[in-house]
Amino acid sequence: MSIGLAHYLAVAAILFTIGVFGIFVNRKNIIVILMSVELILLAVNINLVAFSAYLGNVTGQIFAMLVLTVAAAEAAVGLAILVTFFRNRGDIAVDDASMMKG
Amino acid sequence: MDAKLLVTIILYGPLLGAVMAGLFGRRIGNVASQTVTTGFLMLSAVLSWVVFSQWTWGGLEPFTNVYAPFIHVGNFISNWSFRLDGLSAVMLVVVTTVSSLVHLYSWGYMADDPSKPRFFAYLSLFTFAMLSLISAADFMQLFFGWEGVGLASYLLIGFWYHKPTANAAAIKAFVVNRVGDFGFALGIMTVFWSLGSIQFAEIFPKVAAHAGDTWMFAGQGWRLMDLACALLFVGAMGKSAQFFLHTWLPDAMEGPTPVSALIHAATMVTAGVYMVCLLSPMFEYAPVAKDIVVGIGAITALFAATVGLVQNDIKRVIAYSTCSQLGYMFMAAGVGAYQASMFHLFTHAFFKALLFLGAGSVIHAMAHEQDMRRYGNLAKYLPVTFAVMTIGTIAITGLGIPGLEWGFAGFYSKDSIIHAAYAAGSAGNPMGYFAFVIGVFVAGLTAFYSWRVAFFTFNGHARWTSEDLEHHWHNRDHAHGDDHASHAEDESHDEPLADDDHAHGRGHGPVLPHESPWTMRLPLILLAIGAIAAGFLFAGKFIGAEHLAFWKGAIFTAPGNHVLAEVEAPWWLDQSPLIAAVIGLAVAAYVYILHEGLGAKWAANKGPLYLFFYNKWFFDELYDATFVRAAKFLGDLFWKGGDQKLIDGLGPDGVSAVSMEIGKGAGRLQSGFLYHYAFVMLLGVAAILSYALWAWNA
Amino acid sequence: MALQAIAFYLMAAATIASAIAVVSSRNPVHSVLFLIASFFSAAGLFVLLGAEFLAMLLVVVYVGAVAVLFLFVVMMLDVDFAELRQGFARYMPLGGLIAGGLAIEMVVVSTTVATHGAARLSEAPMASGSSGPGVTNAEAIGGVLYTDYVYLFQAAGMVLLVAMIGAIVLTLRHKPGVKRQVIMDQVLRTPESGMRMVSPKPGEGID
Amino acid sequence: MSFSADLGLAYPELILGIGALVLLVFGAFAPKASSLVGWGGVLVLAAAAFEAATGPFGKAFAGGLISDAGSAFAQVAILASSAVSIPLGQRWFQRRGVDNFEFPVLIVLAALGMSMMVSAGDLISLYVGVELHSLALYVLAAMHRDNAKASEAGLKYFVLGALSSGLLLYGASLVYGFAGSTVFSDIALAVHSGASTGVLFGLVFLICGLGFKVSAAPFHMWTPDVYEGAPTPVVAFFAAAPKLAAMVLFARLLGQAFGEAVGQWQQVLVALGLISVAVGAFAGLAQRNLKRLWAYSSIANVGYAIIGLSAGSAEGVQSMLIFMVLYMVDVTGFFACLAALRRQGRDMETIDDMAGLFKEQPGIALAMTAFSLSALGLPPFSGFWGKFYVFKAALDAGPLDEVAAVVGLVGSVVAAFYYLRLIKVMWFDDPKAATDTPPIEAKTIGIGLALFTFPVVLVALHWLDGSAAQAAHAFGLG
Amino acid sequence: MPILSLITYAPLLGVAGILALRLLGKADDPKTVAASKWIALVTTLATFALSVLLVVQFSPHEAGFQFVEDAPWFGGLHYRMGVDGISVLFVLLTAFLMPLCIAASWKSIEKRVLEYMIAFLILETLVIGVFCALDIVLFYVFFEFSLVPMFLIIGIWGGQRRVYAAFKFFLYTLLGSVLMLAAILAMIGISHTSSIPALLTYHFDPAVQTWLWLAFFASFAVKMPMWPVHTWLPDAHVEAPTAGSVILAGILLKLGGYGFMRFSLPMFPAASHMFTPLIFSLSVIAVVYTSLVAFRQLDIKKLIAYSSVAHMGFVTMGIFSGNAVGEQGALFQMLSHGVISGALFLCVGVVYDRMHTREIAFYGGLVTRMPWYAATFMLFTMGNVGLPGTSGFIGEILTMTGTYGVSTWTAIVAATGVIFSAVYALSLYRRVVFGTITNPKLDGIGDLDWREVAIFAPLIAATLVLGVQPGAVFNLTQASVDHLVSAYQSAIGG
Repeated sequence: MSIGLAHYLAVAAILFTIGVFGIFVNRKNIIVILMSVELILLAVNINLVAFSAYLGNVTGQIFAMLVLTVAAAEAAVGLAILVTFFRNRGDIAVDDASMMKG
Repeated sequence: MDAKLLVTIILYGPLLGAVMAGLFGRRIGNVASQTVTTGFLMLSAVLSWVVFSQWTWGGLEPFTNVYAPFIHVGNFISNWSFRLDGLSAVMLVVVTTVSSLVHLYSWGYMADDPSKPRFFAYLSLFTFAMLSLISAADFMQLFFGWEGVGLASYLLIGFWYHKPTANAAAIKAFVVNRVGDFGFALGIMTVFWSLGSIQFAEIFPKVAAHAGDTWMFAGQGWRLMDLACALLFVGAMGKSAQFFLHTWLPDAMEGPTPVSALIHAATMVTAGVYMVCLLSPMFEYAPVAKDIVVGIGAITALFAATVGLVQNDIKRVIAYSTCSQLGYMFMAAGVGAYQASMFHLFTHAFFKALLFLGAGSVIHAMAHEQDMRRYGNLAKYLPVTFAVMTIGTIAITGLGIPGLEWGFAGFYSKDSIIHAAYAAGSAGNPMGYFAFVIGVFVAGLTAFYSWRVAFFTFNGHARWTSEDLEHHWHNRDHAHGDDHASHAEDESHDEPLADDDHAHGRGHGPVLPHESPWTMRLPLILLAIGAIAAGFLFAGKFIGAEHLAFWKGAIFTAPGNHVLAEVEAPWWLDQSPLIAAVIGLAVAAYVYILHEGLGAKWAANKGPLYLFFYNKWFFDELYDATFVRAAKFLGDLFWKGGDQKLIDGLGPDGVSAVSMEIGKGAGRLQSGFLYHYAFVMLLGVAAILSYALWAWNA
Repeated sequence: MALQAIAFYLMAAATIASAIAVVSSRNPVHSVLFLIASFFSAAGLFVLLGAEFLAMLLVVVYVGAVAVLFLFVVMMLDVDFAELRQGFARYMPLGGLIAGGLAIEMVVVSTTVATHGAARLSEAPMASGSSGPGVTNAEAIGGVLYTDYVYLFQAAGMVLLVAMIGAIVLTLRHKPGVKRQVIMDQVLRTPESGMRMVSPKPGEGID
Repeated sequence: MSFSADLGLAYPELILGIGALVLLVFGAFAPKASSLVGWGGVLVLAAAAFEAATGPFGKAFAGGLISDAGSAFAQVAILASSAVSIPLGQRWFQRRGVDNFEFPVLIVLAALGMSMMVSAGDLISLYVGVELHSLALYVLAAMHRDNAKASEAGLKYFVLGALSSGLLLYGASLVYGFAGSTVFSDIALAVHSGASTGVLFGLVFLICGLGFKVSAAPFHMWTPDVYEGAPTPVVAFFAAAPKLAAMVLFARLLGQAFGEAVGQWQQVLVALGLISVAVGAFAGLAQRNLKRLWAYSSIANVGYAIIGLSAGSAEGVQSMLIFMVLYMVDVTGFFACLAALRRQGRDMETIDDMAGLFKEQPGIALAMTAFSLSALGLPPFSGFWGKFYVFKAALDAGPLDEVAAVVGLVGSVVAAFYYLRLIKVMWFDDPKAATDTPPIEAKTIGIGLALFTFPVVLVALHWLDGSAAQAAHAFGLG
Repeated sequence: MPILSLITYAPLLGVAGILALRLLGKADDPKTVAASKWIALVTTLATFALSVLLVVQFSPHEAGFQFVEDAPWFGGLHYRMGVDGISVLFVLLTAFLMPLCIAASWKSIEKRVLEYMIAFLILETLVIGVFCALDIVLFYVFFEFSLVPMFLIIGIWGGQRRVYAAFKFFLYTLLGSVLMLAAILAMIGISHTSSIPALLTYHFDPAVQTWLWLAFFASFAVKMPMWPVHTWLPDAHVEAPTAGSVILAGILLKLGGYGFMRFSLPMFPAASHMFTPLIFSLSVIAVVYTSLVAFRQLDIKKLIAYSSVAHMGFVTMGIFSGNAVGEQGALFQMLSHGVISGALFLCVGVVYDRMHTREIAFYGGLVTRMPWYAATFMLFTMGNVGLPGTSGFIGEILTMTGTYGVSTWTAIVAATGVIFSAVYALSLYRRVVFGTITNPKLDGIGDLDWREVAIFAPLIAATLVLGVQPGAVFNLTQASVDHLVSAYQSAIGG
């Protein structure tokens, strides 16, 4: 069986789900949540690159490149917020992030 | 003077008097208010007699004088107007005469009452309403007068507003009358929608053509005229205190006695009779309705007479007597003898007003004691009263000489009713015979209770001097200065107490009863004359040979109706009412003069029949147990169960509580935890994706 | 072809396995390391798809910068990792179920569509550029990046600028006790602002 | 099209970008002059708005940027809203000892992002615009960095926002792959020749991602927490303009790229709208905190806007635009009032804090009453007219939307309860203590915007109706 | 001269005046307070004068709308005002009752007087606007916004459970009117016009009519209020200040009846015809049910409130009878109820101001201390009972008669209301006024003062004059009602 687009898409879908799953099952550690976000973006990038390859147009790769850029920026901002949060609370457990509810 | 102007003065004079006394009574003082109202009434009375004599002897033709429009909506047209015809001419004199005499009488009777202007204003207001009732040319003005007299009656019954019993009686009178008006109003609507008008002049010519129509009412087909007349008769039942709707009339005796004489004997209660006679063009085409009228009238006559037999309150006896006599009138109207009905109405006005005012005179003399058991031997102290009351009693019992055709007023009218009933019976209407039998029997009962009143009051021992009574007087004086309400509750409801100062004059212990002042005696004497003479003076006009010329078409008699005509009557027919009356007189004399105390012994036995009669056939209890309690129960049920529990509970309160719960539930979902939120988002995505797969791929 | 398939399966498996390890690992440091592994294998997949430039970018940007940033923060924050090593959410089974369902849906849809839906997509990968054969991947990207996509390229710069400002605003602290040189203050200093006339009352001193 | 012509269409964005850089440099070298930076920011925004309003229409950068009546309309509204929030927020931070020139710069950058969103013509610029403004907002939410609530809000906003970006991106990648292009007009062609399941699948992800940005249920969960935690003026900002930007983006995406698939997305939108209305109405009932309350209120209101959009017609888009603009005024004004209120040095944030406000601050209380009644949808306040347009469009759109309109209206009755409760507390109850003197700029903004909700709106609608209609026709829905 | 706009917005001048006062002086300065009262009184009197002028200029033989003002607004809407024989009556009634309300509040309102006066003046503007509006959206704007001042009046100056009552009032009516809004929007969508005159001649598809009718019904039934959506009314009445009750009963309830006549009947004749049995059933249930409930009340105001519900039953009945008698009766009943129930609430206010309780059991025997009050109260009680000679009678008999022509059953059951009204009204009067004073607190109670006499005098006059000369009203309304009826009858093929 030859490797086709479907294979890449399947990988991306699984990766995406793992990322999402990582966000909502992880109740203890925000850093892991941030990493899950990175996994999601990675999944998207696989999608984009695969499509780009199979469509034979480069737009997908440009898109993926921008996604990479933005993901980096996102990571920076996310970590900065995390640091602020840590400074205020002294902890980064997700369970703690519930001053506001209801 | 032009008759149109006269009737206008007659109609609006009393209103003017009422307004002046009512609005400015406090400003202008008692005497001025009394003078104004009485003056206007006297004027009206005099003018009424002028009009009446013009009508009777002067060849005055019927007319309708329109003053102003009242309601003009489509075909529903009513005007403020004065309709003069035979019926209203008769009623004019009855109403204004009795009313003016009652006004005059009240000068004495109410001499010590603190709110005289109000009283006289009410009386005049009543007179105005009554006049507009009898002069109505359409159903709306009729209804206006109809309810107007009801209002005046309500106000006057409740005149002594501090007496809870009076207030209750006033409301009862109003409400029971409203029950009648309920039918009356429906009757008017039926007439309006079937005949297209509410003007008598337009309706009557159409009746014959529509007599056989079927009319859908309450989901069923009815004969139009029977339906309309029966509904209208319900109104008459209410106003004239006929069986089922009679309960208010005895209670209405809570009002001052002049009121009882004017409203609850002579005028207002006869409005029902008047209405039936007025609508004779319709009733003549409504055989079933007529039978109902006869039946109700006969039952009322019997019922009221039986109850009247055993009552102790003098006014109540006379009230039941009124009820009974009204039954006679309806019997007459029901068999088709409207003329006889009107004639009885006419004579009854005199002798019944006389009896009431006489009773008032006694009550006045006895410091507002109304219980006949506390009377006795008053003939000695109240000679004038005694004389006129005796005349009145003779008149009501219908004593006279059949062969000679001479007698007191009641003799003519009652005999003519019994005649007519028999005639109707012989013409093939079984209700006629029924009415005849009842009529004769009740004549006997009437004689008994009427003479009972006379003997109980004026003959026998003076029962107001005994020891226990002294105690009674003492208590009364003692309590007088205190709070009226508590006082009123101490007393039994047979013993109303006026807010006057009579008792003060008595000091401790009884003072001898005294005859009333001239303002009270004069009306009594005038009415006594009427009670004697009204019969033989007008019998010919009302029911005799001249009746067609007299009524001038105001009363319609169907072609097949010959009840007034002389029929082949057996010899005992003329004698029977008289014999019954004499038997009644004899029994009364035996029980209350020859064997004084026998009546009390019978009463003490409390036999079932006695209790049944004494408790007025338990009607009040029955109504209380059904309507009053049902209304209270339903009211509470609808309020607390319906409105508060069901509607509010399921509606606004329930919904808001549920919404709040949902809101709190939504708040709990909002747990504050990141992973939770992400999970909800994922759920959303999964749901929409699944939906998309399912819906868009299919 | 077989070689390509083997390479694909290897790298795909590595990517997914390390991704699972990222979210399930108890120690954040391990997570970061698995993340790097994941990126590396994904970069391999990119190479397989003929996107060499992006693969390099991924390694450089992610492994070189982002992952290190993560590591740095993990180390910097003084977190008691032992305490963090506690279970997943209560509704993990349900969550897993739904996530699994979602994954299956996504996989099924994208693969079926990719295989049967759009015919041209089921063929072998085309040349990676729009400018025809013989153009390398990097050339193809370079050809459009500064022409058609210059707007987006600049905008991406703005995104980075925001990230920079954000990071500074949120984390930069002026410790009150530390003297800092403020050039602007020095430049704008005037005799008036640098000198203050006081007339102390006896016994009170200055400030 | 030549590069310079392309640039000409991008002037508003250029002004914003360059302006932000200049302000940043100026701020960095003159940290004491942060107020000046603020006014500079206002100036930049105003200039960009002017340029947007007067600039030429067309497409640029291979479809990446579209300048048309729709984008102009939205840009003016967004830039104006951003301009208002600079004075409001900067002084607020200054009073709390956070004196920073970055605030206006971030606002300007966020405005740039939003400006890109509303003029986005392909999926990439859509994504970049969304990310640009989102990142700025994350930072702004956490900017009151010594405040634990604020940083928590920022964190939640960020994590969930990143997740939603992931969804958005995943959808974008699918659409790109199955439609073969990222440009809206090309996608529309692909959809026209038969919308494949894959494309629609991608669309669902896109809708979910954008649903988060407009805080439509069930992607709303972040909203109450972030509103509560974030600094009030920041909330005033991001409850208004970004919502409009996302809604316009929504409209453009659905209209210009997926106009043919209206039958499909209509169902999803109606569902989202109704769930939002229900969640916003019911969950708000139990709230005591006003910021949370208005978060739920905004969820419900976004629901209405989505119902309007779901009509799938130019009238629907027009109604959505009018509704969003009027709602922006409401929400900005309300939070401006809230930002103005302190009692004994403590922020007044709960309903109970508002007790007797009418006696203490009649002007602000009246303004808040106007905003509440407006949000309630009571005529003649602006919110009513928004709903008027929305439901009119929905009722013309077919049975599904008719049901949505009726349910939405009933939902507004439920929501009425909490607005009324606020009014009740302000008007009926007695104050507990005196309020502090409200800062002039917040008070001015609050009362000024209140005057807009009534009576100015009655005149403004004249203009709004026409320009929104023009704008709506640019989005390609018939 | 745009006289309708002038009348509508004239009260706002008073608002401006009071606001100016507020800016110049302190809110609780007695002088400011007194001045604000005078401003309000003068403004309302001036409005009344204007409305009398309007009626004088009104030409009663035209069936169409008069004094029409029309200016384009936005989005195809128009600012369009105008009156016909039906609405001019309500304008007059509103302007008539308002000065009385202001006068009635003269002493009883002690706190926040300025706001109170402003609320009333705004309310007047809105209510008059409702009756004058000829654009359906404009109508809705006025209609809906009138909730707010009333909400504040109940909520701020009300009694113990004022908050509950205010919320119930607001939400209940809001729920009804949002459904109406949906219908209005749908109508505009279908007919592409928002002009009421145009909509009156537009023929909606019968199937559509059903839905539109139901939506309008939801709003007007609540407003009327009809059973079973009436429960907000007793609560609102009990808690509202006296003048608030007067306005509520006197005018705001009429909005429902007005709406039925203006919209439901002429615009959706087929649906109206179809739903007539429903309306009739609800009406007679209202008459019987609420009368019985009224009979058991312990609170004077609640009793009168329930009686209002019963009387409104007659109105709905009359309106949907679809014949001239019924329509005229319904109109008259609304007018008369506006006067009489308003007066009754004022009567309650008189004793409430003195004793601060509305419990029936607290009172009794007032006639001994307050004869004039007793007389006044009696008159209005009788009007409430529907005694001929008072205005209450005309409406009742005409509505019943009109209904009889369509459904005898309905007329029969409704006619029992005549009995029930006597029961509850007279028993109330008896318990409050008759008897002797048993409560020592009542010993010092004083009779009506000149101000109260001045308030009651016009109401008494209106009750009696309308009672004997209802033609004054019918003249105004006849042309419009005939037009309405003939259009309706031809539409339903009757």
